[in-house]
Amino acid sequence: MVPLGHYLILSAILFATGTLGVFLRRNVITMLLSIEVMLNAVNLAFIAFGRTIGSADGQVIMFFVVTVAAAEAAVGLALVIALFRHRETLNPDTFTSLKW
Amino acid sequence: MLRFIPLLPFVGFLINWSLGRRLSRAAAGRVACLAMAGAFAVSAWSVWQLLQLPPEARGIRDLVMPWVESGALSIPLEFRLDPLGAVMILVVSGIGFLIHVYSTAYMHDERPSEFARYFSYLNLFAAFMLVLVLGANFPVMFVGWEGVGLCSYLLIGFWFTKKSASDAGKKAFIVNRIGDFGFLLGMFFVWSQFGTFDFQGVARAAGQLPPEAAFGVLSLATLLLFVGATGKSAQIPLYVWLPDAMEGPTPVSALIHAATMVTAGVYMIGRNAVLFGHAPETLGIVAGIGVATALMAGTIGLVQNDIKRVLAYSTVSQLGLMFVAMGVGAFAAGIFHLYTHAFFKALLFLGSGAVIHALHGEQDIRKMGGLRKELPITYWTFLIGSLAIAGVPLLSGFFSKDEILWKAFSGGHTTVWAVSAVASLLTAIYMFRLVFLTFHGSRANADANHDHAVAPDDHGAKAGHGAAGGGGHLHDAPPAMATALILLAIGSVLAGYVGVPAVIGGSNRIEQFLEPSFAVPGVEAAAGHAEAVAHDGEAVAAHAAGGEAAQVHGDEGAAAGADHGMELKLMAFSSGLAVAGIAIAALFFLAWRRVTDRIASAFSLVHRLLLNKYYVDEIYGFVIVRPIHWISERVLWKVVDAGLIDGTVNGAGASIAGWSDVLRRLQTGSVRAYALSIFVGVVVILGYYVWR
Amino acid sequence: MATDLLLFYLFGGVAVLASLLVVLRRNPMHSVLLLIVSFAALAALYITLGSPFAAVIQIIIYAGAIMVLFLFVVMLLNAHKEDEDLAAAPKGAAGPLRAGALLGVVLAVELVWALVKAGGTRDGALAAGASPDVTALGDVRELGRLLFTDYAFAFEVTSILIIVAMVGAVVLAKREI
Amino acid sequence: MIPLYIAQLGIILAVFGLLLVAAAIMVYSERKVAAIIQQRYGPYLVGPRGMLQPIADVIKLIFKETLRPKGADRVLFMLAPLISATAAFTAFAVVPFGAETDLFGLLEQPISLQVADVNVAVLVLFAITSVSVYGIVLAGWSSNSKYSLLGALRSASQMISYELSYGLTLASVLIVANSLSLTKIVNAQQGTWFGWMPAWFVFVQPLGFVIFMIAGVAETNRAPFDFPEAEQELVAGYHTEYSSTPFMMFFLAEYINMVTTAAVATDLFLGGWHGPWLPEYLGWIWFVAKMGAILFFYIWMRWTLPRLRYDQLMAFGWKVMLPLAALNLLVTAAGVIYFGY
Repeated sequence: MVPLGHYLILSAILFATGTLGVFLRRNVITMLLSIEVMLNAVNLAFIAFGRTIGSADGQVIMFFVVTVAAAEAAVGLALVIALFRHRETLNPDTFTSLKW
Repeated sequence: MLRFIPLLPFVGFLINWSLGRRLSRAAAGRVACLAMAGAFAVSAWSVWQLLQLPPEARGIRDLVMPWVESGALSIPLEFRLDPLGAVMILVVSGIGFLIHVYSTAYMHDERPSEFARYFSYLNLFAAFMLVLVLGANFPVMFVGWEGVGLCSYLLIGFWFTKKSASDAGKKAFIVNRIGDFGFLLGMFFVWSQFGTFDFQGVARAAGQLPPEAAFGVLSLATLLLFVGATGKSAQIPLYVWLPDAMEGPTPVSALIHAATMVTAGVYMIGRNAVLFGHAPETLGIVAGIGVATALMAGTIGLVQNDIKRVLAYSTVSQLGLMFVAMGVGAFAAGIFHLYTHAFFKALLFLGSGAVIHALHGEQDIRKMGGLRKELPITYWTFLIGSLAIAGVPLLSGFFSKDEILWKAFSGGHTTVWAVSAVASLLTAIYMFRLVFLTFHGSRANADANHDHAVAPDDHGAKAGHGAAGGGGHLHDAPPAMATALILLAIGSVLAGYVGVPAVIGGSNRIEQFLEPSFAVPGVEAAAGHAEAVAHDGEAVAAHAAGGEAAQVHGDEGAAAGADHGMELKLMAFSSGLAVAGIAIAALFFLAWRRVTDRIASAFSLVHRLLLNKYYVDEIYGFVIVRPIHWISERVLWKVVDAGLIDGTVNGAGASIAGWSDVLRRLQTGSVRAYALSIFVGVVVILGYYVWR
Repeated sequence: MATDLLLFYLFGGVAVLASLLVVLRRNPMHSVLLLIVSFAALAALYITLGSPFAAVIQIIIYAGAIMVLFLFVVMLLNAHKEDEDLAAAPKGAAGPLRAGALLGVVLAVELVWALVKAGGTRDGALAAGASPDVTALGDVRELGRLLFTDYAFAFEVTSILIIVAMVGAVVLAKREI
Repeated sequence: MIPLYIAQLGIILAVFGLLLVAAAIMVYSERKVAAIIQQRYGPYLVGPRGMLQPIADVIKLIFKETLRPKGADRVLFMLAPLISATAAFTAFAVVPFGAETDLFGLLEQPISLQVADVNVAVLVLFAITSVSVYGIVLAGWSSNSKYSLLGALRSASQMISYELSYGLTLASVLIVANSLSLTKIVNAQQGTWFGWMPAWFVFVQPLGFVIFMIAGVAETNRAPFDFPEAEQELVAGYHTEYSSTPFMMFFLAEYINMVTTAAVATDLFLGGWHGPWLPEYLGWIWFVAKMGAILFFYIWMRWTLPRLRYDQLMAFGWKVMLPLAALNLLVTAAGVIYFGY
């Protein structure tokens, strides 16, 4: 079977990719996508661990992560829509006013 | 039951204070008088209860509630009635009631709201005074102590629109505060020494100790307490406020600054008789101060021209005499004098009040004279009062004052005795100077009086009355005043007969009545006496063992007959003094007015010195007030307040603002910046664990 | 075995590539689709890890629901390529950009290094200690049992979270409630 | 003796071919039924009774020109139909359509008539249906046209909304069958109750069956839920811009989805290939029969019911179907616990 390390390194790379996305992109939606990437990296790590120690907990946690991700996506996208309505743009650097 | 004695006046205060402005004059006055009458009734009833008890066990306690309970410290809100307290509450509530009645007439020219305010203060004062005398321990007494101080401030400054009045109020308050400071320190000192605040407890604890030969803790404690007493009772050096207190309405002067409050100091010493008894040093000081005050005030009183000021100084000197009594350990005599003095001094003040009322605010005796015919009631009552205070035989003042003199003499304080005698001579002189200048002779420039009268003060009715008054017929005291005057006159004649000395067939009942209050509670007096004698034959120490014990000693001595004649001689002598004083006054102020003036101008230096009250106020002003002003302005205000405090506060604000300016930079609303900060944290933490 | 490793490298490679493209593409629509691809790859990996349930969940929820949501928004806002509103980007936003990118790389390096450090010992131990009976992991009953016993509380909390998120989303996105 | 993997391969190919055929038949029958309902002849020229009409259509479509609108996203535009078709075919992979058989001893060990017997088959099915939405959405978006976009949006939201009740009914069936594998579910419906009543889940889950059917219609974008391609409103919805082969793929996908849905419904509720009188190895006839019935029902519905309004559709999905499905699930769970299946 594939050693755990492989999966972990893969997940690390994915995670880093996600962070890159968060910082490089000038589009809120893409930033959210990058966050999803990071979450998936974590999921992978969890499941790999679960597999290695032969317990299902990893999957359960992954399940929770997915649920949270769903919630996060819903709210995040709602925010995006609301912001877009006001500013006609998706560039996060234009949403810098702390009070409306 | 006791709790109702102070409670009733307090209720009256609450009523008049809360809805007074809606009450009519009559209603407000009735409320106040009823409250006092109730208080008096309850007091009388309680005293009656007290008298039912056997002399040794005379004491009624009323524990209202535990007040302060913390560790070893336990201060119950408790009232206790014992013989001493009995005398006091009777005086306070009784005379207080009469003065209330008097006031209803005297203050009649006030606006209803003012009227109600006046009576609310008066009731409040009565309440606090009763708390003071009934309090079973120092803190409760202190509450009353401070309360009466407050009320006197409020009442002196009652006509606060008049600058002099408000100033006098402040002066009284501040001076009293100084005294109270001493009193507080004394209280704490007592606590630290005996671990209790209860008077009886303190007395018991002190009873165990031997009387101090040299100056020690007890002396210090008692001395501090005495400082408080000087503040309240206007003794050197803190007497200066009392004469100015005459700015208040006359009934107030009568009640607070003659009959009751100013005697609080005396009462306090009597209350702690045992304690003071064990501190002969302090007693000496007390006697000294008392006699000095008596003499000084007497001399000043001799030349003052304001009728009320004269009375004020006479009050001071009488208080001085009381302190003399306390000082020589004749506590009973002191209280006795307090009791009689309350009657005739109140009477005199009220009389002067009647005169002022009749003359529409005129207070300068040089502008009076020949009022004998216009104001018969006032004249006669005033005359009785003067005779009583002068110590003319068979009137109350005679017995009490003579008692004090005799005690001083028999106690071996000859100098004290001598000076006191002079003081009482002076008393007779200035009192009758007052009488003669006010009521005899002819009315000096009567029309001059009311432009003068209208000018100085703008209080309520003067103007209106002044017009009616003119120089024409003056009407005598209205019924309410008259009744008060007459009742008090009767009182000042008869009050003395509770204490007729044994020499002239009386059995000094009041002294025997008061006896238990000055002995160590529980411990039988004679024992204390014996032990004291055992200590040493020295008289002060003998008194120290508890005044009453000494008293008994004295009486035994009298019974032995050795100084029996001596006492009679002295009695004759002092009555002679009184008569002499009256005679002198008659000579100088009835017969040879010109001679008097010439003498005055001849000794103009002395005269001016006396007229300006030895410049004490000026000295105080220079020595104390001015420096305080200077420091307050230059240091406290300019440097500490404006510089330090404001600087700190503003600095704090400014620094916060500045820092926020800096920190605000961090709050860039940019999501990415925040994410960046988070990731920095992640990387750093992770890095730490990797490199570790 | 070889096939295992092969599959791993295949799907792993796809996942990484797709994710990188997700980050690098300028067109959000493409990003979304590429992300789905990477999800699919991950799902495949899950299957190789003997967790078919996880894989299916991955597809159903992530690909089937969340990503559709994203697509939806992208289409709704008709999100243009971001080059167009680059002009609108205020100055000074570049700082975080570069620093963040740098940090991302640093993070990756750190993680990998940490793994390498630990790898020698732990991995062997884990591999040894592992008794990988795939069926047990794949058993959905087991998962359900865990979910409703050990993780019951977390489960309930998540359900509440979902409701809150739903309400919040509606409130935020609706023009007037 | 034919080795196993060959048999598997054979099955795969067979399934593929059969699906194509089924699609063709569906097209023909739909036209015919429609004609009958509308009292006309329908196709009758090509072949006997116009039976070869579908083939003619296919040929025609293939030879048409492939258009791609200006400004369309090249890759996605081409990708979309593939996704749809693939998803459609894949979905059927996990659907068993017959009992295990060794083809009269041709195989050394019996195989089940099914491409892949996954133990989470139902979930896989669900996953694939949920993916199949992408085909439509991408088609709509990539072809850079209002109508397409609107159609795509509609289908996306519609599918997501009805997937919920779809999934919930699936779940309730799973509970009853106590398994995730379709084969096991089907086998759980073997035999009869009280000796005369076939042990189909439709009798246990009537409500579930109804909901499943409706949701299925919505999932397959059939009338009366055919909003993505509502002719009267958006010319042809998401595939307005498509022509020739790509269009054909969508066309195919739609019919195959119908077939798949029908098959799944059969497996879940109508006892799959189990039925009286016929021997085990002829079970697939029962299967086809039941499937045919459902499909006919679909067509029938399409040509009789008018299209709803869009908001009605959504309201119905969220405010009626979902609560009912949830209720059904709860009741089922309670019942299972109570009767202890």
